[in-house]
This record gives sequence, structure tokens and C-alpha cells, in this order.
Amino acid sequence: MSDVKKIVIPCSGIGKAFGTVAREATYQLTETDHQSEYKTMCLPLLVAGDQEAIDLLKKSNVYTIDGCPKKCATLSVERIGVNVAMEVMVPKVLAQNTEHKPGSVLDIGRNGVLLAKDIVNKILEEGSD
Amino acid sequence: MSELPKVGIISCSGEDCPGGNISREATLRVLHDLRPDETVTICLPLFLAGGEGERGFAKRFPTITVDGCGKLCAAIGTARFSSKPTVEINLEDYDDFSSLKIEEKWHIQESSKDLVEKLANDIVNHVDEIRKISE
Amino acid sequence: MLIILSTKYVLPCAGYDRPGGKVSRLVVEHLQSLDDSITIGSIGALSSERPGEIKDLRSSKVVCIDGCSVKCASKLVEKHSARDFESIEVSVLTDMQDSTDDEKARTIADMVLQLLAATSTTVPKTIDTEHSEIDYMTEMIDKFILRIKKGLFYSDNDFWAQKEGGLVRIGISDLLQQMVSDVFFVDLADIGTHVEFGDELGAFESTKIAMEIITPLSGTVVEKNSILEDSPEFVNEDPYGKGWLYVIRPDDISELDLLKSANEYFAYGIEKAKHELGKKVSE
Amino acid sequence: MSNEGGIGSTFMSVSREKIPWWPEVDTDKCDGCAGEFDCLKFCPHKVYRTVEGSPPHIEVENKFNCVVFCRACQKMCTKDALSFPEKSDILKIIKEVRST
Repeated sequence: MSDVKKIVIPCSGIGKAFGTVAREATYQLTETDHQSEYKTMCLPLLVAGDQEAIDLLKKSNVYTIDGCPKKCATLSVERIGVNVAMEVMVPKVLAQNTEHKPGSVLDIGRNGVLLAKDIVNKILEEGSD
Repeated sequence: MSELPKVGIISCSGEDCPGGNISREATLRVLHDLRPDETVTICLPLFLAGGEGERGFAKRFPTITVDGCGKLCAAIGTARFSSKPTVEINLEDYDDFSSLKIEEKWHIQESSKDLVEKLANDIVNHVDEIRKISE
Repeated sequence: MLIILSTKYVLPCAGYDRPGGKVSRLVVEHLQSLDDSITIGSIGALSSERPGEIKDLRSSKVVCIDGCSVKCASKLVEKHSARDFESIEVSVLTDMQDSTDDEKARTIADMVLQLLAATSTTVPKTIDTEHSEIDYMTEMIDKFILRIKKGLFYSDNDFWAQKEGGLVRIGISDLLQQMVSDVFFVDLADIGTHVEFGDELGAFESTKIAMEIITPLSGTVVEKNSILEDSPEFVNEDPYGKGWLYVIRPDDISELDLLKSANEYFAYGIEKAKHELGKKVSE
Repeated sequence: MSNEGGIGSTFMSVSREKIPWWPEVDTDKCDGCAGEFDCLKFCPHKVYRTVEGSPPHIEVENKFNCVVFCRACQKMCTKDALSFPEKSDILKIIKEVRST
């Protein structure tokens, strides 16, 4: 396993439940069982052009988790000249298992956490380099 | 439906520090519970990525930015892509910011609940003030 | 996607009573000699909302030249277009205090040209799908841009119908797609299904609601947009285009008269949007 | 006249009160889905309200809030306790009112 870092960037939009689900998936990847492997980073910091953040991204595999078709996380990362190793669209993952429909942006509920787990599994399976 | 202008609230969505989570939680409290009809959700990533609706709104209506750390991405982003925010809140100015523990980053802990409430009330005061001026 | 706005539109301040206004007009003269493809806007035409002027404004890259801090040009553009634009304020350029009006004008003209050239390469201003402003009626409600396509019929259940020869294509209106938010699942009825006005014709599900497609006219399905099954987001991204739902052979095409015209629906939609859009689903 | 549905709104230019469209609840079948009240939670237009009792059930509170031709809640009901008027009859009524 190369020592290239894996960085997960959720859109964490505040307008929709999917933004919170993207955050929850990032939490599960970076703070629980896969702590050593996956890190995260502030998306707004990237867009503000924080050089340190950009340089780190350029040397890592970047996984974006977007909450809606506007794909802000993916767009913002590509705009600073970094290509995305894997793009996950939350609604697409939900379409495969509509049981895991999240609650509201305030509380995604048990199903929301399960949806986040589906996203984590998708990244672990397809994302390994 | 009051004719007073609505206020857009733009919260930092920082993942990497507890401040981001706290400012997000306080903002949601204001948007959904405290002032649902007077405020509008502005999603910072969409705003920065170029949301036409979001930017159009931020140009024509007053905005409050809530930043979870000193980098002030919400305030800077708003000024750059539309107009200077009416009010800029920085969580670092709150004295119990330094006592935030790292695990606050993802889930609000008991200990920071009152900071969230305090921040939410400050936002509400600003919202009411802004709307009163424009009466 | 990157929005390539071809035409360039420069709106100079028209002030005669202040030095800034004079410089703005000089800038325009220089600009016209440097690049004749630039459309020079007129504050008078814009404030009296001359249709041609509004059309140029909304379909071009825009730079305003404000003579002074009152910024009439920028304010007027803000009033008539939701799109982003650049502006230069003459009175702010203090470092050119001692140069003549003409020198100031030349420098500003270069700045304008750079801005016009730059706007297409820097951060794309808007990521929403490009709509030519002519065939839509738009209204800003808070942060939502409501787009009603002209020439279509609309039902009060917020579905549109478009005559295509003897057939009718139907889809969901921009108002409905913004009300339901992100659609992640679309289930379309089969070709050959016959429905009466108001019947269900398949369904779709979004984060906020699972809803039936309510047909705006009676008839038989002859075509269905099956790409939606794996790209349901087209319904949100392009409700009048890629996100169409069915083509129907109508039982009686005059049924379309029961529906609202684009203008009627525009008024109805704005009223409804004020209640429905931005309603916070917090339970 | 507001168009948010409910009293005072119109549907196809006919005032809502003239259109007899709202759900009927069969109280023998409805058991409040063991307190879940799926239909009530589902409908954003506050058409229903809960009624105490054993078993608890729902009843229609604001019948004119119900969106004409929309039967989405009917699909949520596992007990098949909700029914709606015939759509063709409703359309006839709308056409008659519009032509007078």
C-alpha cells in the first residue's frame, strides 16, 4: 500500500440532508475504523486558495462526496488543478438502496447513518488503489 | 408574510476543526427553529462553486457569515463573490472556543451545547437588528 | 459546466455633472476603437427596460464603469440580471490623480479589456445550466431562480405539456423540481399505458417527498425518457430539456386549453413559490 | 387569492371549495399504523390529524389543503384505508364550473 495519503472531501452543504450524510461518511472514514488511512480537509479553505492545503492535495488520492448534482466538492477540487481519484454522489448511492433514506439535515437518523456506511463501503471497495 | 428583507446566513462548513461543526449547528438552529421565516440557507460550498441563485441573493439581501476558525473562509468568500457580509461572526472571538475538545469536530458534545446556544442567540440578535434597521 | 458568454457588454456611467462620468464616456470611445465587438450599454435604455437592452445584458459578459461611489451602472445591472459581472469605479483609482482624463480613460479601457478577456478563463461565474434568456421568464424569489419556459402549457399540478405535431411531450416544471429538491429515483410507466387527465403515470422520489407524476392530459404513452432511470438528476438539472418524462398521443388535443399558458403559470408560480420554496423541512 | 392550496386558493381557475376532492378514511381499517401515522407524516399540506382511541386513527382536518389529483398518501397506507373520488368525475365538475 503506497504511502500516498487518502483525503476525503465532503460537500457538507448545509441546505440538504445529503450534505450531512456526506459529513457522516467522512467521519466514519477518518475518525473510526480507518483512521490511519483516510484524512479530511476543509473544502472552503481549498477554494480560498490555501497553498498548504493545495500542495497536500496534489500529493494525495482525493475522494469527493457530493450531496447533489451541483457537485461542489468535485468542481472545487478540479478547479485548483487536482484530479479526483473517486467521485461519490450520495443520491446515486441512495438509489441502489432506497431503504436508507436520511431524515432531515438536522438529524439524518438511523437510515442516514446506514446510507453513510454504504458510501464508506463503496469507497473502501472501489477506491483502494 | 412580512415585507422586511430576509437575511442570508452563510456558515463555514469546516470539517477539520470543532469550530466548523459548532457554527454549523448554531446556524441550523437559527435557520430551522429560531428564525425559520426570516432567514435563508446559503450553502457555502455551492456559493463558492458558483451557485447563481446563492450569489444573486447575497448581493441583494443582507448576509451574516459564521466562521468556525480564524481563516474566515465564509466571510472572505462572500465578500469576494458577492458583497461584503453585513455581519461577520468569528467563533474564535468566543472565550470558550479554546476549551473545545477535538472530538467536538463531528458530534456536538454536552460540554459545547451552551456555546452553540450562545452563538445561535447572537446570530438571532443580529438578524433582528438588521431587519429592524431596514424597517 | 463553464458558461461561455460570447458577447461583451460594457455599461458606462452617464453622469454629466461629475468628472467620473466624463472619463467613463472617454473610456467607451477608446474601447470602441480597440474592440468593435463590444456592445456599449445605455443607462437610459436599461432603466426603461428596452427588451433588446435587457437581452444583450443577460446574454453577455458585463463590465460596468461607475463614475463615482454612487455606482448607478452597477446598481442598475444588479436590478436586471442575476448573473455575475465586474465593475470599475473611476473615483477609486486614486493612483492616477495627476494624469489627464484621456490618460485615465486609456488605462481604464485596458483594465476593461482584461476583465472581459479574463472572465471566461477565471473561476466560472455560474455553474447552473446555461439558459438563453429569450425563451424563459425568470423571477428571483429569495435565492431561488424560477424559470418558466415560454410556449408551453402548464397544469396546476406543476407539469408542463408541449405540442409536437400531433403528439404532446410532458415533464415537470422548474417550480416543482425546486420544491421537491434532489430527485434520486424515477419510476416511469410503460409505453402503451393509457391515462385520463389527472391520472398517475409513474412516480419519482426525492429527499423531501415521494410523488406521483400527474398527467396534464389524457392519452397513450408512445415514448418514455428511460435515461432517467439511471440519471434521475436530469429532472432537476434540465426539467424542460433532458429531464422530459413522456411523449403522449393525446385523446383530444383541445384538452390543452384546460391548462395555463406560460404567462398565467408564471404569475401562479411566483405566488406559489413564495409559500413553497425555502420552506424548511426540519421534522 | 393564495395559491398554496387550501381555502381561498384556486385549481385550474376554479375556487378550491367548489372541487369535492379530499381523502375518505375508513376508520375500521385505519389503526394509525401502530402510532406511526405514515400518511400524516408524509403529507406536507396538513390534511390529516390524529384521533386518540384504541386503536388510534387519523381523520381529515383540512380537506381543501389536499392537492387535487394527488393520491400519493394512498400508496403509503398499508391497510388500504384511504379512498379518493373518481378523477373523471372531478374533471367533469371542473369543466362545468369553468364553462358557466
